[in-house]
Amino acid sequence: MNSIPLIHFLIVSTALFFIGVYGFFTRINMITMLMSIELILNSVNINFVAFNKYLHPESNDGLFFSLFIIAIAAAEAAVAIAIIINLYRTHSTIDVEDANEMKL
Amino acid sequence: MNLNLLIILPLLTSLAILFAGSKNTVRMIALAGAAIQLVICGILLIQFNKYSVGLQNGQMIFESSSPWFSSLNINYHIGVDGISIAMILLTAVVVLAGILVSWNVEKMTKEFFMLLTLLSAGAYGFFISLDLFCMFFFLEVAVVPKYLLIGIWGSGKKEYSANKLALMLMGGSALVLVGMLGLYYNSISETTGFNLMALRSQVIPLETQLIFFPFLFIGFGVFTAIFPFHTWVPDGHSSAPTAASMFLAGISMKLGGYGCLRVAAYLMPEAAHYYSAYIVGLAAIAILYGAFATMMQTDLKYMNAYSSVSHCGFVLLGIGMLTPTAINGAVLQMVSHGLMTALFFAAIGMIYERTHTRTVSELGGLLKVMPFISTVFFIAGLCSLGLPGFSGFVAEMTVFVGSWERVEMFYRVSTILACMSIVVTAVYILRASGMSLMGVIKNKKFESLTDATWNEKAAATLLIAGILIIGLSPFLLNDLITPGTKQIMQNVNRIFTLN
Amino acid sequence: MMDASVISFYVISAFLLTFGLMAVTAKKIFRSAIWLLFSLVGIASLYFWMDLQFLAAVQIIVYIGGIVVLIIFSIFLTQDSGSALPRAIKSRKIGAALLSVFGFGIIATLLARTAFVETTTPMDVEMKTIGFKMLSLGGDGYALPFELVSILLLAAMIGCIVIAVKNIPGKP
Amino acid sequence: MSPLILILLLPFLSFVISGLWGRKYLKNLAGILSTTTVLASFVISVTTAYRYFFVDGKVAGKFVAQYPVDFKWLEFTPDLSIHLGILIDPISVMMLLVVTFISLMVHIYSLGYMKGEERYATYYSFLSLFTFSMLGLVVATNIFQTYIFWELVGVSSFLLIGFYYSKPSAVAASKKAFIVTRFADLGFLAGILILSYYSGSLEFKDIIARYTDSSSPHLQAAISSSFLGVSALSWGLVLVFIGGAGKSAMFPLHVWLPDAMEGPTPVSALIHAATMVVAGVYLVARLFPVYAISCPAALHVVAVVGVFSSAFAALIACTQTDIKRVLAYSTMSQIGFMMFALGVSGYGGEAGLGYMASMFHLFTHAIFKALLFLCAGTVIHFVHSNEIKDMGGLKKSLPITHIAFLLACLAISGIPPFSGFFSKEEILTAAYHHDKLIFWVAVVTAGLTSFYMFRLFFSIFYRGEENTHAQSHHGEGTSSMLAPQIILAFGSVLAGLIPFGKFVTSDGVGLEAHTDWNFSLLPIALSSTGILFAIYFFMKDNDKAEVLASKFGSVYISLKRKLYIDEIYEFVTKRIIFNLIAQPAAWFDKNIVDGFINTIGKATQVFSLTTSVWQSGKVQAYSAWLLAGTLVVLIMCLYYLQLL
Repeated sequence: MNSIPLIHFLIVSTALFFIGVYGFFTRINMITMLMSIELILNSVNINFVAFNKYLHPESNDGLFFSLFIIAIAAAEAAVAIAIIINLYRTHSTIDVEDANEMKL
Repeated sequence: MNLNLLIILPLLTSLAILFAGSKNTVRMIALAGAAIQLVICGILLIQFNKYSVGLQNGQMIFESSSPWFSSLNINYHIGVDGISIAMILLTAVVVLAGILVSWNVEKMTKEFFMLLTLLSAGAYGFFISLDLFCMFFFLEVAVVPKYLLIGIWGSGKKEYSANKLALMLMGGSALVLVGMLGLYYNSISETTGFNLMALRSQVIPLETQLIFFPFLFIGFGVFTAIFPFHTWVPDGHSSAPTAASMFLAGISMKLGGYGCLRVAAYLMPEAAHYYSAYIVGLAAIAILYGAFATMMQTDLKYMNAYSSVSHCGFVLLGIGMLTPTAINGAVLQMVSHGLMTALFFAAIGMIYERTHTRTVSELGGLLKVMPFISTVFFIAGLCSLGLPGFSGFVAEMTVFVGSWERVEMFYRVSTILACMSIVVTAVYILRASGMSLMGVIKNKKFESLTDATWNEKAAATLLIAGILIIGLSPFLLNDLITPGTKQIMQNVNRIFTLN
Repeated sequence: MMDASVISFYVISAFLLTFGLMAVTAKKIFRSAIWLLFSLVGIASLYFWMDLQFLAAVQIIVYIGGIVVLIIFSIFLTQDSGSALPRAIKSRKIGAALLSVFGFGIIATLLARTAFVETTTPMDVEMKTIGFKMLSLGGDGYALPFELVSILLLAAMIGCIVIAVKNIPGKP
Repeated sequence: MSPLILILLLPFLSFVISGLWGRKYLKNLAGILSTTTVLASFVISVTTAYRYFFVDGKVAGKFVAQYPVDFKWLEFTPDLSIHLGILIDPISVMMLLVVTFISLMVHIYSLGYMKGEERYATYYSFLSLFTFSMLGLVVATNIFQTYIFWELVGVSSFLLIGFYYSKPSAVAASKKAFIVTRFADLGFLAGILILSYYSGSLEFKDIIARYTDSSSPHLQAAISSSFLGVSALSWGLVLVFIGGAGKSAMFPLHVWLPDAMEGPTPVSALIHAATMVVAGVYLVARLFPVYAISCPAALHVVAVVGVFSSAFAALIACTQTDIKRVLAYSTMSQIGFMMFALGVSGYGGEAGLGYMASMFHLFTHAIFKALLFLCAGTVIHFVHSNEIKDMGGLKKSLPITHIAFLLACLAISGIPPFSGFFSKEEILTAAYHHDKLIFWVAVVTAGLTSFYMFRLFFSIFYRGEENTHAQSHHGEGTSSMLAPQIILAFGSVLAGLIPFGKFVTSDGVGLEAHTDWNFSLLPIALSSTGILFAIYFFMKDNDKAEVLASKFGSVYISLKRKLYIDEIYEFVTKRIIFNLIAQPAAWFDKNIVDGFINTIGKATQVFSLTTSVWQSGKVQAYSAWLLAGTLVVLIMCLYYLQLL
């Protein structure tokens, strides 16, 4: 399995990261923006794990970081969705462009 | 005599106003504060005369200094000489008169009087500072409340005027700051810092002076309405409430003149000499051109504002000439114009309060219905056109005689041009007073108007008394300020001895 | 030397990237969520491929079972699931695409120029090890972050309830 | 402190008291108060004059100046300082007498004339102010003191002309008077600056001493430095003379004087006939040694301007129909006489005859012209009009005024033995010896004088029937109005007999005036002819005058329109100063200067609006910028680390 070099993992995660970034910039709906963020987080997770596995296999720190990131992502998603739903109830929309009351 | 009192008392007064209950209490506190301040200034004058005997020319007295930001060598350094005392007395008189005139302000009375008092604290602080940074600090203190005074209590296009005034004055003080920092970083020893007295005794290299003198002079000049940075004057004055106009023209414009003299010309005499022709030229333009522009104004406040531009030109002319008499004249003119223009604005305010118009052509025959106010207006006008017996004459003549001592053709011509303004001044003063005070009453509504109330009478009397004291016995003021100007001239003479 | 594991790596990678891309470009929000789900499954399989069974399990349970379901619920609550999403302006799309490609290019170049010192030592990914490490207080233990995360989750839970329950002005 | 200061202080006190409290508390007492103070001043002046001329004025047969009061008022430099003081020398004593005497007469006259006026106390306070200022002017020891009081008389004249402030014409006239004289004062001020700069002093005695001593460095400096080819001394003296010309209504600065007749008539008598308008003559006389010894060219200017104004005014006076305007032009003409008398004079001895004559004429003219004005006041009071055509046949109604007016007319016409004869005679003599052209113009002018004066006289008192509707309820006026007229009438007859040359001469040494009857024949004959012409045209109601006027046609009309000088002034001020200077200045300020400042403000605003677009509040835009920025920074770092 070592036939796959580390760099390939990293390329995949980078690609995923920028796919997420692209989604984050182009999406107007907040839920889809949230999805893009999930993709970004996942690409980071892949990095952590890959570095752990290829460069420092003696410890499991990358793995643990991934675990914690997943936990925190869950919390973040929950809070974000609560906010989105609340916003929907007050504004009947979850488009990010419409949520501009803090401006001006 | 502890000079801190001069700053502390207005601050205490404004604090007391803050906690006062009814509007009447507010007024009484403000009045009492200003009156006590005037008394203190009187005591200061007496003490000064007592202690200054036997001192060297223009030495500062009642000096005290305590560190403020010691890492930057900024000290809270205060002291007075004759010139500062004259300016302080002027401030005290104008403040008291201003408070009396605005007795009937009903809109946010508390805040109004508080701002007025704060403003005066800034002015006092400026005049007693001997540390450049300290001076700058108080200069700013004296600017900010004006913005609010005009913006909230003003009339006409007040927001525009308030913005313009605040921005232009801030711009001016930004230039001042650059100049001050220039002096600070070019002072020879580390410990000199912003100390005026220490800076004066060292010779700043000419190249440095030539760079930083314009910053300081134009910066302060904006306050004194140096051409072409005078346009805040008409707009600001015409929109401001009466008391604020009095402050603006009476005190604020003097901050600039005082700064030009005390900081720019005093510390950098070589540069002052180098730029003298430019200053004189600008001042002569301001004097004559301001006077001609005044002729075309139809609003009384605009008229007086433009005439202030013209009159403040004399201050700059005197400073630019760099002869002891001319500088004396500049100081006299500052005091004189402060009193006279405050009186003018007070009279205009009184008229406006009653007739609700300031347009000359709509007024007429006011002498019949309000003889007191009309007489006050008239006296202010006569002082403005330089009638002997009033302070304006003394000041202008001193400037003229002093200016004439510069023999070069350019200075002579400038002096003659400046002299010509006495005719133009007469034209617009008589035109305005002829149209608004004399003649027949044009508006039936005016016939039932009342004359001045006690507070207005008191304010006018106070200012007229000041004008007459200077006008009838100018030697009092002249003797007070001469040591100070001699001290400034010592520095200036340095150039002539070098050459 | 193309053995099955190598091929499967590329297949998995292609799978997750394709579905990731579809997730961010789909025109309908519900489909977008489903493509996301597939992409996350792909990531989980990548973990499996690396022999990290525990992490893969967590990925599936938390992401796929939790977050994506949550997202789908919220879609149901807020949207007509079948309706098309508002479309972004073309110039913004192009800008975002350019920026992403450009960023990818830089990072990829950088990665390509970096010489990583790889080792072949296998990782100890026994459940037992993970469990001990997670709860041990020693130098390489994760008890403290573990507790912190639990507090965070609690706070998030409370926060969600507070935000969601809050009365809207004007409505009872 | 010498008691002489009371001469000044008493009117000043009266001014302050009536001015501040007169209207409310004093009411009619204000008149009594002012009159009393002026009376006191007059008494002191008389005693001073007696003491000076007969007791202690002479040192070694020569009148010398005394300085009983002198104190430093304002120090410019150790050399230049304004001193306020009292100078006692022959001309100042003479002027003290004239001013206090005429002022007293006018004060008394006004008691009746201004009765019932609402601003009675104000009127008296202004009169007192004027008296104070005029006295301060004549006793000035310092050229700046002169200037100070010069301005003060200007303003009191302004206040009194505009006394009826609800009349627009009065307001305009007061404004005009003040501004025209102010313009002239500008010259005076510049002259002071020049003279004082080179002489190094503002004191009259120093200026005169330094400029008349041909070896003094001051004089050398003043002569050697020049501007536009004229020496500084000449500039200074001519500029000072311009100031004097403005106050004394010399051509072309005379335009204010006829209009100034809008003021109450007693005021015209005091200010615009007897005292203030001769201030210019007095000023030249004060500096006379400098003019005569060091700068005859400037003196020649004085002579030319004087004689021209005199003839010019006499011509216009023949055509005016407003009684006070005729008198105003005659005043201007007579002051012209005084001016050119100074102009043709030399310094000291027989050559100084012109100087003595000028002062003498000033003295006699003050008396008879004040009388003329007071009589005119009575007439106006009686018919309530200034126009000659509303008068006529008043001889019966106003017998005393009639006699007084006649005496004054004879005096001004130079008929012996009335006072005007003696003074005018000496003026003509001096002119004859100095410049024949001036002499001939002056003689003709003297003839014209008697013509227009008697034209006035006959038109008022004889011609036609008395206008019955104007039958006034108060007859010839109160005794307070009549008494001054009678006193002044005696003065007009007798003042000429004073041996004036013994007291007032250019160098202080007495001069024996002698009347050469052979020489006098011509002027007397011309004056008599003038009177005869007046009788022919105006004694009886006829249309001879109109016929004559129509013969002259355009000349008559242009004379009647005062040779269009006013129109020229109007053109210069309205068109040139207002439209070509002031208006562009105001426009420039509003649009260019202020526009420039506003443009800076606008530019800042535009700039900030542009940048504020970036502050969109859109989270995606922000993050995009963040990413882009990060990437850029990253590239920069990489480039710096030479990884790229």
